[in-house]
Amino acid sequence: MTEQLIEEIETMEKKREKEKHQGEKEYPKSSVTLKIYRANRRAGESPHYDRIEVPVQRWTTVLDALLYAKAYKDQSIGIRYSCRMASCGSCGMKINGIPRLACYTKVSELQGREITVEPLSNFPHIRDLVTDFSQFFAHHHNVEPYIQNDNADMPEKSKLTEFIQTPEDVDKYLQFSYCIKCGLCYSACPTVATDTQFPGPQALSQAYRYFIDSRDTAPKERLDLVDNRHGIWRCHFAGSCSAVCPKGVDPALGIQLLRGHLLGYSKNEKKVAELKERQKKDD
Amino acid sequence: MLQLRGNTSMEREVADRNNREGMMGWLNPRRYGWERVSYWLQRLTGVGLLAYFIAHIYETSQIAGGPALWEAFLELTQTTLGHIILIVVIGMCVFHSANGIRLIFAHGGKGLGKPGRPDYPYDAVSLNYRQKSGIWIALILALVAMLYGASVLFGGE
Amino acid sequence: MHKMTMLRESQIMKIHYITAVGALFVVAVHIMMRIAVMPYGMSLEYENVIANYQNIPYIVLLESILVLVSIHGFNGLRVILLELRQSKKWEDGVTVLTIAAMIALIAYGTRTIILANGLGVE
Amino acid sequence: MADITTIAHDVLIIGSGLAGLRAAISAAAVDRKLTIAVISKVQVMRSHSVSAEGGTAAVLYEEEGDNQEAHIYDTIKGSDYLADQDVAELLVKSMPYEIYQLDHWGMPWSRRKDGRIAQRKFGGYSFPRATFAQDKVGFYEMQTLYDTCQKYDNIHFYNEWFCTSILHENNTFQGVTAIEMKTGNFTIFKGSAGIICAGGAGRIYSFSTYAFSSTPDGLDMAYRAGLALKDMEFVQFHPTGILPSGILITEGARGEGGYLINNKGERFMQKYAPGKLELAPRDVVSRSMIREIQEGNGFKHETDVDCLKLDLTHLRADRIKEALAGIREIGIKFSGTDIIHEPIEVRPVCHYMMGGIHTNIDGATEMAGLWAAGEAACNSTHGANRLGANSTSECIVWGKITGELAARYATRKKVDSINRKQVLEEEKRIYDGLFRGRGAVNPYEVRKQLTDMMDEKAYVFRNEQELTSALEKVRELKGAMWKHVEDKAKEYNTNFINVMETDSMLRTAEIVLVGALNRRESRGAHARTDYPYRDDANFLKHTLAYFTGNGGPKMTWYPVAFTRYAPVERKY
Ligand SMILES: Cc1cc2nc3c(=O)[nH]c(=O)nc-3n(C[C@H](O)[C@H](O)[C@H](O)COP(=O)(O)OP(=O)(O)OC[C@H]3O[C@@H](n4cnc5c(N)ncnc54)[C@H](O)[C@@H]3O)c2cc1C
Ligand code: HEM
Ligand code: SF4
Ligand code: F3S
Ligand code: FES
Repeated sequence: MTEQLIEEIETMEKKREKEKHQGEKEYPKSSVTLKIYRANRRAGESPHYDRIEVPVQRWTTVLDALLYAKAYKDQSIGIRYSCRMASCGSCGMKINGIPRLACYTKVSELQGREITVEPLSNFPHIRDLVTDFSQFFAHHHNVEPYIQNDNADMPEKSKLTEFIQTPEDVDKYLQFSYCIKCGLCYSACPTVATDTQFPGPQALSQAYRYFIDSRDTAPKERLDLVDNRHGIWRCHFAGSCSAVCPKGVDPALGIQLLRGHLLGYSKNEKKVAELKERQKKDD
Repeated sequence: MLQLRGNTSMEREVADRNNREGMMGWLNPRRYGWERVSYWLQRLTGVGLLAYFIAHIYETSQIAGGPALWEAFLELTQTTLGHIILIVVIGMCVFHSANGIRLIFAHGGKGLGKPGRPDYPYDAVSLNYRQKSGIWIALILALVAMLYGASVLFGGE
Repeated sequence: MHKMTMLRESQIMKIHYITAVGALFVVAVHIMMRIAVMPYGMSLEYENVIANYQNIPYIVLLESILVLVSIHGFNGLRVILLELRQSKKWEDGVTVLTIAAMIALIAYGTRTIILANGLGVE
Repeated sequence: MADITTIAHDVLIIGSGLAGLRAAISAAAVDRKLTIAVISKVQVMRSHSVSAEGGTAAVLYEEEGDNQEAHIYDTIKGSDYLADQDVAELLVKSMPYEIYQLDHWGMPWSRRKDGRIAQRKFGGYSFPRATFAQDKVGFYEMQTLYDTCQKYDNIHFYNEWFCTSILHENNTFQGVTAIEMKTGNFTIFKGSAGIICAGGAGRIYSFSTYAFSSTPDGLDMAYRAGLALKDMEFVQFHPTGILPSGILITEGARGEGGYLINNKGERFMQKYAPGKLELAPRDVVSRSMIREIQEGNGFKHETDVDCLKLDLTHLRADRIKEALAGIREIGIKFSGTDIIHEPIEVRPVCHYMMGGIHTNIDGATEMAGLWAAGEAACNSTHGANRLGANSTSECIVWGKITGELAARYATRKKVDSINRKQVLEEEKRIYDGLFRGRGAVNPYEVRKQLTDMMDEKAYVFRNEQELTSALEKVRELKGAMWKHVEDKAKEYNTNFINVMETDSMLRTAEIVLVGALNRRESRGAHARTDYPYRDDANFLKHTLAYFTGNGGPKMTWYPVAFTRYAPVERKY
């Protein structure tokens, strides 16, 4: 009964989501006002908002609109961007209060004639829409995000072969390696908002990505790495990270699954045994 | 503890709380969906319950002072305001417990679904309707418990 | 007390969850007994309360509520406080204070139980 | 000068794309005591390489019928015989190791049922040879390499440092000058060896698959330092860019079985390349598409641009979700088309620069201590036309080779001084010439005019008249009063960066146009309507362009290396 109800609600929501997209086809707006957060504290410029009107079409993304404003209205707007196709993770910012990728948010998806753009919170501010990612990258570095395996570096003249992985093995971690390091999750997480040493959803989900990869042989070390006062336990499954992630990484899921191993809900012995088996075969 | 690698300027920035949302980030819990509401309520009710619990221990300790003191203290707590507080506590307790049980499982990845191949439009499986309905059920249970509590406290007189 | 700070975070949090489940159980029994045995108003009368404190299983129940909820609650508080600020001073302070408060509360509650139990004997 | 900070490292790598990261790892592994700096104008993982979609070519299954000779031949034939054949051979022979090494470092290669690495068909190949990871190959490769870099404490990342010039003396590399974008400080990097991995220059076109950061400032830096740029007239146009943004639909879509159709619903590639159809090399398919459009068989996109359609609707939905999930997302998001249900509108789009900094087979430039790798380099693997999936291969192979060579060189030879005169000149050039410059013309308008003009006049088909008028226009734009920066702040001044980029774009566009004018033949991606045939007697050679100051480039020729295949007519 409840299962059915849940399913019904689910289909209803999906339908509504689809209808939202259909609205784009008859897009009526022809211009929109950008309300842009401006500040350059280092140079003594205090925070304020600039309102700039830009022309838009059905396809215009918030990034397009901002770059138009930069080219023709105010060239001093500080903004970070690169790929314009949602694969590099440069252009994260708060759009109408929610962390999003500017190049992945079409003006037509947003309600109203004014769009507020602000820098991501939880990242130190540099200028205008640009924030400092060095802490964020350092957290990623600290979870040792690389395959730990004695055979990881192949000798030049070795037998050329891969570690066997079935498509199912790949599916266990593939989703988490979709992460483009855009930092949206980091900006949305309530723990990161106060805890400066919490690795954050991005880094923790990467810890799981390598933990569950059948090529990695250091599961125990990985668990120890996140099991500390400001580690994985500071995630309270607020889910905001997964709600804003533009790539479906679902960091919340990765974190909880990793914690399942710490709590003893899930076991990884099979993987370890498998690895040993495989090594024996190789020798 | 995590050690941040790098030059000193970065270490300085680690201490820098520049642009963190801070506790202001707890405001507006509807912004990111039901899971965020659950986070916020779990926290609020947790602290609320702890406060009540401390008060309750103090309250019961009055028994040691003999019948007169106990009666006097009862007079203080058995008021309308006292009853309302107690009803809120009942609600908090039921929500915190019911949601807490969900969280104990969810924190270990139970009931969240399996990772799979990402497929547009990337719906996060961990934010599935099983979890959301868990939060709703906890809220409904809390409401029912509060109504029952009210009927006992106010109806019994 | 020193032992506590040397626990791994995972051990502390396991305790947090176990005490939660334990607390849920004992609090439920406690409340059930309060409303199932007699009307709520009556259960608060002095004699009835004192009578309860004579009942050994009930004392055990009360004491376990006291211990379980204190551990769980103060650890929860510790978690919240730890997340607020990060410096060695603050974190050590939080750990010591929450443990101290927890012990104080347990001691205070236990004192009530012992005293109330003594009252009945007289 | 005294107040300019100097940062010293043993090896300087400019660019953190695939080539740069691979070079960093192999340099760092040579000797853990060497310090490696990876300097990039974007943050790591933001480089254009993350957009690479379709595959990386390598011969993995010889037991199933593939062989390395076939890969070499396909590459050379694809290049219209302008590839240096020894270089193509080195690429092919090095690749299998690299694929397995990436696997060992954590690359999520797509797998076959038996757990081995899967490969798919790609244009111009005689065997399914494109190794892939869904349709996000470049992204996953970047991630694997970046994550592997975290193993080495001797790799130092300098994110968002914009390099402006190469410092050298007696034709020996000494370092680079750079601006730290966050603070705006002008800084000297001193290094014994350098590797330029600054990527392609495709943003000199408006309709382009490239990231906005793919401007030719890296190439221009080498050019100004006196190094030759080779074969710059060869610009690859990929058949399937979506409208209006130019975002790429990978060749993998055709590799999986997609058709190109015209407004009569015909699979028109049957007319042009009956043997390979949609999987002919990119230059062939792009030309066929333009012809089809010229014959009036095209569609009109709602923005009034001519286009054709790519039909994937006959593929199974689950196969699309499995192997082409990323482009399905792109289609829905940026074109409003779900490829499962509807054909998607596409048009040939600027996609790759075959040309680049002239290097030898080892990736060494003409300057001692300086190497170049990846798309920025032209070691002549791709000749006149690159095959899809061969570029990520090239980045990885020469990233590794140059990284190792540069590290070895840096252990032997230490640079002890810096050419101060050059530093001062450079400071003057960018600060007095650009930053404090005065002008009435909007630099963004200049950039737009340049790139729109390139779209129009140096596209798939070229001719003397259009190229000449384009060259005139570039020179006019160069002379216009646009060199000024409105934003006077030091911190994160992207306005300043954009102006420097535009400056380099004008110079590079000029080289492309002059090279195209000089090459009076049609070869590979360079198709002249006034010289429609290949002319091996006169033009079976590489173009080199040298910097001459403010005038145009000085052009010379350079021989092609032949080791095994004599040129024959190219048919698919
Ligand atoms: C959409 C798309 C899809 C593609 N798909 C495929 C494919 O399927 N298979 C394939 O083989 N190839 C593909 N390619 C081609 C391939 O991706 C590129 O050729 C390759 O990624 C280039 O890598 P790179 O390391 O040379 O340069 P890039 O990744 O472009 O990196 C350049 C680096 O140099 C830095 N840089 C530049 N200038 C400066 C400066 N002045 N100062 C400091 N740093 C600077 C940049 O910041 C950047 O880090 C594709 C290309 C595109 C556009
Ligand atoms: C009755 C007295 C209780 C008190 C005083 C109490 C108090 C607290 C406090 C202060 C927190 C910290 C909140 C936070 O971390 O956000 C907390 C968390 C928690 N409580 Fe309770 N609690 C009580 C009962 C329970 C019960 C009965 C359960 C479940 C069966 C429970 C389950 C949890 C869980 C799972 C958490 C962790 C939340 C997290 O880490 O995000 N609690 N509690
Ligand atoms: S997990 Fe998602 S939101 Fe977070 S950095 Fe990665 S891609 Fe961005
Ligand atoms: S938002 Fe933060 S609290 Fe956990 S589930 Fe995500 S990391
Ligand atoms: S610009 Fe690359 S993600 Fe938006």
